[in-house]
This record gives sequence, structure tokens and C-alpha cells, in this order.
Amino acid sequence: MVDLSVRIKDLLFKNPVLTASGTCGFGEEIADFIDLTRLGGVVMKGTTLNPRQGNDYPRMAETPSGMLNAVGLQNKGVDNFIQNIYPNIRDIDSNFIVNVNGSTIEEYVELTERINELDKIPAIELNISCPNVKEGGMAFGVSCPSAEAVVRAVRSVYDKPLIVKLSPNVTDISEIAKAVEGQGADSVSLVNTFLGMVVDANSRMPVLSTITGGLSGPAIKPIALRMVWQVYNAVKIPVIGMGGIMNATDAIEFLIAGASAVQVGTAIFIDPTIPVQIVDGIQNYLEINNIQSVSELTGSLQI
Amino acid sequence: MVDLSVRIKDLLFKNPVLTASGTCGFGEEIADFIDLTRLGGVVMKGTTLNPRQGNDYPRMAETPSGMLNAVGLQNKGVDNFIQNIYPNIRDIDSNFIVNVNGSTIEEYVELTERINELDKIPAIELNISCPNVKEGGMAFGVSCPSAEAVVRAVRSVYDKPLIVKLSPNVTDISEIAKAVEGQGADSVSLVNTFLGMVVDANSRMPVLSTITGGLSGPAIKPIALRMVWQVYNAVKIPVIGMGGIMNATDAIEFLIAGASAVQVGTAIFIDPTIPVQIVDGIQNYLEINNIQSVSELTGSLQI
Amino acid sequence: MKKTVQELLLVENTQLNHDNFKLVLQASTPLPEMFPGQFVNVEIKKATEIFLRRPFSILDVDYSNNTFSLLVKILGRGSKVLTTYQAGDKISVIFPLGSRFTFPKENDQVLLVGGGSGVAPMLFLAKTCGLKPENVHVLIGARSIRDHVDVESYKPYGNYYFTTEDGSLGEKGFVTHHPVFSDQLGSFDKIYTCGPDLMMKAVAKAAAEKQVFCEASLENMMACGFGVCLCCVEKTVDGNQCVCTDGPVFNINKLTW
Amino acid sequence: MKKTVQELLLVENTQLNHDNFKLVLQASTPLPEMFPGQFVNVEIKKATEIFLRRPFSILDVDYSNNTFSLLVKILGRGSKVLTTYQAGDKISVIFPLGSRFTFPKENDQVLLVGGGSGVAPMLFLAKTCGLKPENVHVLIGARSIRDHVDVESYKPYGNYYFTTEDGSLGEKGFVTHHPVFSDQLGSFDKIYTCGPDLMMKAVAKAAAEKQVFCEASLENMMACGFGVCLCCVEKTVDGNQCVCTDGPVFNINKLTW
Ligand SMILES: Cc1cc2nc3c(=O)[nH]c(=O)nc-3n(C[C@H](O)[C@H](O)[C@H](O)COP(=O)(O)OP(=O)(O)OC[C@H]3O[C@@H](n4cnc5c(N)ncnc54)[C@H](O)[C@@H]3O)c2cc1C
Ligand SMILES: Cc1cc2nc3c(=O)[nH]c(=O)nc-3n(C[C@H](O)[C@H](O)[C@H](O)COP(=O)(O)OP(=O)(O)OC[C@H]3O[C@@H](n4cnc5c(N)ncnc54)[C@H](O)[C@@H]3O)c2cc1C
Ligand SMILES: Cc1cc2nc3c(=O)[nH]c(=O)nc-3n(C[C@H](O)[C@H](O)[C@H](O)COP(=O)(O)O)c2cc1C
Ligand SMILES: Cc1cc2nc3c(=O)[nH]c(=O)nc-3n(C[C@H](O)[C@H](O)[C@H](O)COP(=O)(O)O)c2cc1C
Ligand code: FES
Ligand code: FES
Repeated sequence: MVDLSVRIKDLLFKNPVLTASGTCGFGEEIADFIDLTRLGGVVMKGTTLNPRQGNDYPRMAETPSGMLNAVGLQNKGVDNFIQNIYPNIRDIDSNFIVNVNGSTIEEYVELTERINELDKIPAIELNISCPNVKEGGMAFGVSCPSAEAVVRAVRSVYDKPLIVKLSPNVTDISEIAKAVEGQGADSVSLVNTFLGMVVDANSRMPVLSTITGGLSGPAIKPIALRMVWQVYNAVKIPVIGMGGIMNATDAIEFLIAGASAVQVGTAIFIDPTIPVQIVDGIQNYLEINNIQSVSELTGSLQI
Repeated sequence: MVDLSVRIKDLLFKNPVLTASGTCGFGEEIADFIDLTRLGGVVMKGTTLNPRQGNDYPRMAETPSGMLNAVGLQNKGVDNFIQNIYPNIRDIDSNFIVNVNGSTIEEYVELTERINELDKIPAIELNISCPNVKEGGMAFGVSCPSAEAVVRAVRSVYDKPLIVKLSPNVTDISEIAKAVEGQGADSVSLVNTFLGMVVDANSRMPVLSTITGGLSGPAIKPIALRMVWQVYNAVKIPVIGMGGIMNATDAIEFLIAGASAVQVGTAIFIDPTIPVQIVDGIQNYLEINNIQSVSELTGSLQI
Repeated sequence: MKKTVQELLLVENTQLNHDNFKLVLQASTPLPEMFPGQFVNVEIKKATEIFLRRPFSILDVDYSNNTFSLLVKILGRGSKVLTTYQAGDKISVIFPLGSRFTFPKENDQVLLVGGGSGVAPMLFLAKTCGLKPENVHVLIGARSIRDHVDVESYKPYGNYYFTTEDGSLGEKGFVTHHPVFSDQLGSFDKIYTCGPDLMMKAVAKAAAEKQVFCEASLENMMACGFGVCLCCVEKTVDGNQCVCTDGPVFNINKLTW
Repeated sequence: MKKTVQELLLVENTQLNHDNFKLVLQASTPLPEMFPGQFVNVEIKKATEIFLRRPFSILDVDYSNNTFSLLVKILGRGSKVLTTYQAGDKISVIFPLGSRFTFPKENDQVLLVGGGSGVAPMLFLAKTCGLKPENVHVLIGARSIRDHVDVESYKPYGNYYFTTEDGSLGEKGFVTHHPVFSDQLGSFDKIYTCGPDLMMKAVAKAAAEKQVFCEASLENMMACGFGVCLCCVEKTVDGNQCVCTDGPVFNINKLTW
């Protein structure tokens, strides 16, 4: 039997396949389609301290091999999460990770403290890269000093594994990765969406209510893969890779380029069974290639 | 009759459709397929002072709705251009623009001076954004001081229209655009390719000999469009937009977002008649929508 | 009703008019119960540059054959390519999705108002709502007779009324100009509508004025169709709600139109 | 020979073995003259995520019907989808592309060595090179008999020899193990080859040793196919050259193998 498990700090994932934040709700929404316990983890919809209505419709536009979204962190706030969601997921045998968002450092810290009280949330993913909110979000993730400031503040109140989610909308993502590693991040996940825009030539208007939105899907895969490889070569903490993963081969490419685990996002919209298919596909690949443990793949790129 | 002509500084283009550097050779290579005089302009293959062999094969990988290339500025050098190419193109009624590349500022300047001697080359496009060369190239285009330095030096020896081609691999492309505008650039063209990577899961090797390459094609269109819009809002000089334009609708979207003219690149590989189809399509759009001049479209986005 | 992703077999593709096609899809296992208003999300693979699935309402179900049908109107790239599929092709479909119309009570008089791609759920509702045919009134609007979809096989389930913008079939004008609508609206117990936004809004406004129960089935653009992307939201009195899970059927009192 | 982009009509798609298909394409206007070694670049639209065209060698031309044929071997996604096209489909093709084999002189004895997807240009060359059949020797290698493409209709134009890796047809082993190659190589005036890299390199090496004229047709990956992208380059004694315009046919003396 091949070993699919991976570790981030002291947290064990039964396999390296997680679902990406904002693309699988709180997990329950896809439970009709797959057995959630087959996943390495579920990164839940971006959560904020207070409820948010998100941006106006239209929030979505299809693009060649991808899509733009401008959801804008619509969620019912942390209290609702604790009361109505957490009880349903706490006993599911997988890692349910909260994607933590704030407009200010104080909000990030306060939200983290709230989540810290929840026994069965084994880790948080600190989102400093949402391109669809006016305040906070990506603004924190595109410069080293601001990224460092959030991570330092959150690290000081949180002892469990802290994953920091990076924005690809930067000149040198490995600099940002090194900066957050320096502040004690246990892992970096990348990439969040690329800032993009779609225009309707007939109406001469932007398609999204917010003008710009975040690009995801296979279109961004080659850029995301390059960034994972650069970050892998720059930091010592494990890298979680994502961006356009549609199948096991894509996922394996990210592992080879340096990811310890991957997240599957937009692919879920096309077929919510893809994450589990990827788990099976990776296992199959390891068996065929006589590789004992998936961790041997990480960074195994021959150059 | 609608007016398709556009002006960059004092240079008149009969229409806003140019072919992009590195995707149409020197124009002659596509003359079987289209009448070159129907084009607003032809931006020729990147030229350097000395001949370059470019990178090793493989230099290309298909990606979802796009491709990576790592040609690395293969060209026979400026002497060959002057002796063997220039005589063939000098009398074709369109604007043949030289894409100028160097590893050092001195090389950029010397090459520009050589091109400056050629009467029938009405403008140059200064490429400070090639991601596929070890020295120079993109390195100049990802920081304001280095971009300013090249443009200042070249500007001091060149009086004709100077177009500066920007890299999208930056945190804030409008900053770079403002910087080169400040040094006297007459126009900016964007975007060059995005740094990307493709891995072969079977061999566990990068597909390209250079590991990373430049991503082009429809995959990048939403990001390129967003950048054109941002730059249009940041500078006063005309913007030439490109990135994944496959048809007239795409081109019109770029004009609406702020481009005064567009370049068609990778689409030529799929169908070399596309640039001319786009000219016709824009004319048709203007007629249907009762717009007198294509310049009215530029920046007409309703927000 | 568990949602599933299944590879279905296209067993029939019939052109109904210049831009409408009826597609019949067959599952290899028994179908779950499916109701008017619900929809399915269809993958369109035989085309470059179509990335997301496309949602289509359920037009009819034949449980004995494990088949259901869709009414596909060519709007853009995806619908166009889908109509070129041929019997024998496999198509990946996620179903059943979304909420259903509230069925009328016995002896209710109901008006069903459909237009454009919104005709399908109206026909399915007429057929399955359980009322006597004389109590079911189906009003269908189209631009012209050539855009009209023949509803012969649904005639046994209700009374049919037509409007066309050019008067080439039925009354000339919009659905709201038809006497069954303009004169008799207050006499209905329930009104159901699906179609272009403007049409639904006009129907909803009139229904609200007459204080008649009214449900509308929305067609907001969707990425996932099963409630995870939060892209399809509609503003409601309870805040933004997902059309794909909280809807597509909404009571008009919930909407902020 | 002006290159053009044309929408061609697929008039025939015949499966030859488990992974080889013959596609016959028809133009609406007279075809330009096309020669062995030349290729065409085919757009494959009926698939998501195939972006670039795919190059295929010309297998045969029928000028009287404005048709030419391709031999398509399923290698990956594009070739697979292409083989699902049906007679009546339209396909955009750029042609004719690339250089041609140097035709032999009268009375030359020639050996044509093909394998895999490289069989097509060898058959076309055998048929059109103008030699008496007895002077034409075609050696075809395959993995097994099931990978073998029937060449019955080309038999009149030459002598055929086969190798398979498992011995299920002809000699067991690689093409280089066949006596016509291993024993008689020096007796040929010209050798032509197209197929997998390893095969071509082995042929080229042996030809070079015997100092026999030898041309190989390369299959480097291409983006454009007509000389503008510079992606298909092969290292030659004159530096990097484009396989799509300087080739695909190269004299082996030019190559740095
Ligand atoms: C719940 C639901 C049920 C539906 N039922 C049916 C049905 O039974 N029959 C039917 O023919 N159609 C139905 N539709 C509409 C159908 O999904 C769209 O016509 C289809 O997605 C268009 O895809 P396309 O690729 O052809 O168009 P595209 O090429 O993607 O788009 C063409 C143009 O239409 C716009 N557009 C695309 N989709 C929508 C949309 N959903 N709402 C508004 N504008 C849109 C695009 O912005 C673009 O401008 C339904 C939609 C929903 C959400
Ligand atoms: C001048 C020329 C003539 C050709 N003639 C024929 C012909 O007559 N019949 C025929 O069946 N094929 C021919 N080929 C090869 C054919 O173009 C490829 O098989 C086809 O492009 C593969 O596309 P795909 O989408 O099926 O494979 P993909 O899914 O794109 O690729 C599958 C795998 O094959 C590799 N690959 C793809 N194309 C090539 C290539 N050209 N060289 C090496 N590796 C590649 C990919 O890297 C990948 O690993 C020719 C190629 C060239 C350049
Ligand atoms: C509709 C949508 C909503 C998203 N919401 C969030 C979010 O709340 N928090 C977050 O960190 N990332 C969010 N993302 C980004 C994804 O988690 C992921 O980083 C990105 O989509 C790239 O991966 P993919 O190409 O596999 O989708 C969202 C993406 C999409 C498409
Ligand atoms: C094969 C290839 C070669 C290129 N060579 C050059 C070049 O020499 N100089 C340059 O400025 N840009 C070069 N580019 C970039 C294009 O000019 C263009 O900026 C980019 O491809 C984006 O546009 P597109 O998506 O329409 O192709 C090249 C692009 C490709 C695909
Ligand atoms: S379409 Fe994704 S939530 Fe409704
Ligand atoms: S394939 Fe583009 S130059 Fe040869």
C-alpha cells in the first residue's frame, strides 16, 4: 500500500487533496456527491467576523478555460459558523479548515481567536489575497510589510497550524512567501485568483458589478505552477498548491513542482466528484510508478 | 464610411489592428494568407544587435486556452535585418515596427540607433518584458527604476514614436506605465507574456528546455484586459492592448477598456487571417452601432 | 432527492423551430423524482472554450424509461453546440437541482406565463400539477410565430393562449396584453412564471397589485448550480440568496423587484 | 505553392486498426500540387482545451476530386477527438506546408523506412516518386500486428517489408533488424525515413556509416506550422532551423544527431 498521507507542522492529512475555499461551501453542500471523509481536508468558505452580503449580481463571468468571480466574501459571519455549521462538521473525519478574512489586522486577530476556541478546527488558512473586497483582502498580500504585519499579529494568538494564502498578483511571490515564513507561518497556500476583467462589447459595460474579479480555473494553471515551484525553492515550510487543477495529472504536476498538498477549486463546479477522483488518481500513479509515499513526489522535478 | 484610423504621436495607422512581435515573423511569412497592407501595422520579430540562436527545443507547450513559449529571441541580428529584410518590407504600405531587445542598456541604445537610420521604420517597440532570456528582457520591465533607465537612454537617441512594451508579471503595472511615460515614452503596449511553467507528470521533467516560459493566448485575456484598463486610467499616452485577442469582439473589448490600438499574437498561429478578419469586424461593429470613428471606442467603458 | 453527476445517453434530439430543440436524456438507473421548476446542469464538451456547465429546466420526465427531456433554445455558444449533439452521444449532467413550484390546491385556477427559454418549466408544471385541464391556463409569449414552440402534446393538460410581438400568432403584443392576463388576472388563485426578466417582472408586478399568489423561476447565471460558488445570487428580502439552491423558484414577495 | 487556410469537407473517415484512421478531406476549389513530406495543420474544434492545430503529413492526393487524405494515429487528446469526426463535418486546415522529399533519379534503388505516425509520407512517396515498383523498397516497423496499417493499395508501387517488435508480422525486432536494412543498406541510392525519433536516428546513423544519401522527415512539436513562431526548431549544422518551413524533410547531413 502506498502512503498518501502528508503532514503540515504536526497536522496529519490522510491524503494531499483538499477542497479550496469558496468552492465547496462548508463541505456539506457537496456531501451528496462525495464522501467527505475521503478528502485530505476541506477549506471552508471565507469567513469574516461579521456577516457580509458580498457584492452585487452579476458576480461571475465565464472566460476561456476559466472564470471570473466577484463574490466578495459573502458569509453569515463567525457566530453563525460556530452555532450552525461547526456542530455539523466537527465530527466528520477530515480536516475542516477555516479560511480567515478581515478588513483590518484587528479583525483578523479577533476572528482567529474565536476560531481558536473550536477544538475540531485543526488549522486556519489566513486569506491575505482576496481580490474582491474593497478593504483588506489582497491589499495585505501584495507587499511584504503588510503581509508580515497580519501574520505576526495572528501568529501571536494562534498556536495551531497557520497556513497563509498568497496572492499571485505580485512581481515576486517568493519574497512574500519568505516574509510570512519569517513571521512564523507554518505553510503557504497558493495561488488565490488573478485580478481580471471582462467587458461586454455590446453594452460596453463590465460584466461584473465590481468591474474586476478573480480569475480561476485551468487558464491560470501554468502561472500557478510556476509560482509554486518558485516558492518551493524559496522557503522551508510546506507549500499547498492550487490554480486550475482539474484532474490527478494536474495535481501530480503541482506536487512535482514542490507542493506538499493541493487544493481543488473551480473544478468542483464542473464536477464535484473530481477531488475524490484525484485522490484515486494519485494513488494509482504512485502504484504504477512504484513510489512508496506521496511525499516523495514533492519537489521531485528533474531539472 | 467609418474612420478606422488611429494616431500614436504623429504616426498614423490606417486601422487599430497590428500583429504582435514574435507571432508574424517579419510580415512576409504571412503574406500568403493576407494582404499586409490591410493591417494597421506589423510589429516584427524581436531583434537584437547580434544574432541569437534562442533557447533549445522544446520551446513550446500547449496549455488550456493558451501556450507557453520559450523561443528566447532567436533572430539573425540587426545587420541581417537591415540587409535582407528591410529591403523587402520598406515599400509595403503599412507600419513595420521593430521590436527592440537588449541585454544591457548600451545594447538597447546601439540597436535603436541602427534602426533610427532606417527611413521606413516609423517607430520602435522597446521590449523590456521578454521572460525568456537570461539577461535583460523582463528584468528591466519589472521595476520602475530599471524601466526608467532603459527608456531614458533610448529616448535620448530616438525621436520617432517610441512604444514601450510592458510586462504583466508585476504587482502594479500602472506604476511601470507611469514611470516610462515620465521618461518620454509615446505609447505603452501591453501585455507581454506571463511567466508560466508546464511539467510532464510522467517524466517528472519540465516540458520546456528553459523550465519556465511565457504564457499567451485567450487564457490571459481577462488579466490583460484588466491591465489595459488600469494603465489607461493611469497615463495620458495611448495604450496598445494585447493578450489573447482571437476575434473582433475581443479586440473591441480592449478598445473599450482603453486601448487605442490592439495587437494580435498567438491567434495568428491558429489562423493567420484573423488580423484582417478583426479589421473587418471592427468596421462592421462601428457601422452597426453608428460610431463614426474607432477612436470613440477607446476608453468608452460605462461604469 | 440526492444530487448526482451522471453520464447520460442522448436518445433524441428534435429540432422544434429555428432555434429550439428538444433533447431527451436517458439514465442507466432509475431517476429520482423530479418536479417542475427544477433544473439540471449540462456539460458541453464538444466545443473549444466552453468551460462551465449550462443549466436547463426539466421539461418532462418519463420514469418508466429513465428519461427526461430539456427544451434548449439557442442563445449563445454553449446552447448552440449542445443542439448539435446526436442520439447516441453521452452527456454529463448534474441533477436534480433547485427548488420546485408550489403545487396548486385542488380546484385552484392557475395561470402559467412562459416566454423564451422559460417555456419548459411551464409545460412541465401544466402537465404534472394535478389540476383538471379546465383549471390550467397557460399563456405563452414569443417574438413571432417562428419563435413559437409547438405545444400540441401538452394541450390535454390545459388551455393555451399565445401572444406574439408581431401578431403572427395569437394576440399581438406582450403576455401582459393578453385578455386572460389583463382582464382576468384577479380570478386566478395562483400565477407561475418563467422567462425573460422583463416579462417576469411585469407579471410579478401585476400579480402583486391584484394580490395573487405568484411564483417566478429565475435564470440567473450560474457557475456550479448546487450552492457552493455563491455566484447566482438574487437580492431577496432575506438578503442575497442562491438561485440554484434557494431557488430557482421564488415567491415574488421574497424578491426585491 | 501558396499556403491557405481553408474549411474542408470531411468526406471519409475510415478506421484502419485500433488506433489509426484514414481521413479524406475535400476542398471546394482545385488543390495546389502537394508532395510527399509536406503536411497540413488541422484545427480540432470539437473538444474543450485543444487550442493549437495539429500537424499531419499528406498521405495521398486525388486532384480530380479535390481531395487529399491523412493517416491519423491516436496519440493524445487532439488526434483522438479528430478521429471521431464524421463525414459531412467541416474542418479548417492550413496547407500545403513544409518541404518535400528529394525525388530519386530514374533507376535509383530507394529504401523508405517508416514507423508509427511516420508511415503516411512513406506511402505517398512510394506512390509518387516515379520509380519502377521494383526499385522501391518500403520497410515498415510496428510494435505488433495490431498496430500495423494495411498497405494493400500501395503494394503496386513497391516491395513491402515489415518488422514488429513481437514478431507477429514480418521480422521480429526493429526496422534496423530487417535484412533489407541490415544486409542491403549499402545497395540503395537513397534512403528516406519518417517515424519515431529513435527509429529515424538509427536509420540516419546506419545511412551515414554507409554514406548513403538519406532524408528524414521530423515531427517536432509545432505551434504555427508556417514559420512565424520559431517553436519547432531543430539544431542543424546551420544553427536552429524551423522544421515547419526549412523542413520537415532534412538531409541527415544537416542534422546534428
Ligand atoms: C435555472 C435555469 C434554467 C434554465 N432553463 C432553460 C431552459 O429550459 N431552456 C433554455 O433554453 N435555457 C434555459 N436557461 C438558460 C440557459 O442556461 C442559457 O440560455 C444558456 O446557459 C446560455 O448558454 P450559451 O453558452 O448558449 O450562451 P453564452 O454564449 O454563454 O451567452 C450568450 C449571452 O447570454 C448571456 N447569458 C448566458 N446565460 C445566461 C443566463 N442564465 N441568464 C442571462 N443571461 C445569460 C451571456 O452573458 C451572453 O451575453 C436556464 C437557466 C437557468 C439558470
Ligand atoms: C510535420 C508533422 C507531420 C506529422 N504527420 C503525422 C501523420 O501523418 N500522422 C499522425 O498520426 N501524426 C502525425 N504527426 C504527429 C501528430 O501531429 C501528433 O500525433 C499530434 O499532434 C498529437 O496530438 P494529440 O493532441 O493527439 O496529442 P497531445 O495530447 O497533444 O500529446 C500527447 C503526447 O504526445 C506528445 N506530442 C504531441 N505532439 C507531438 C509531436 N509532434 N512530437 C512529439 N511528441 C508530441 C505530447 O507532448 C504529449 O506528451 C505529425 C507531426 C508533425 C510535426
Ligand atoms: C467562486 C469562488 C469563490 C472563492 N472564494 C474564496 C474565499 O472565500 N477565500 C479564498 O481564500 N479563496 C477563494 N477563492 C479562491 C480559490 O480558493 C482558489 O484559490 C482559486 O480559485 C484558484 O484555484 P482554482 O483554479 O482551482 O479554482 C474563490 C474562488 C472562486 C472561484
Ligand atoms: C512564440 C511567441 C514569440 C514571441 N516573441 C516576442 C518577441 O520577440 N518580442 C515581444 O515583444 N513579444 C513577443 N511575444 C509576445 C507577444 O508579442 C504578445 O505580447 C503575447 O503573446 C500576448 O499576446 P497574444 O496572447 O495575442 O499572443 C511572443 C509571443 C509568442 C507566443
Ligand atoms: S450557481 Fe453556484 S451557488 Fe448557485
Ligand atoms: S511551428 Fe511555428 S515556426 Fe515552425
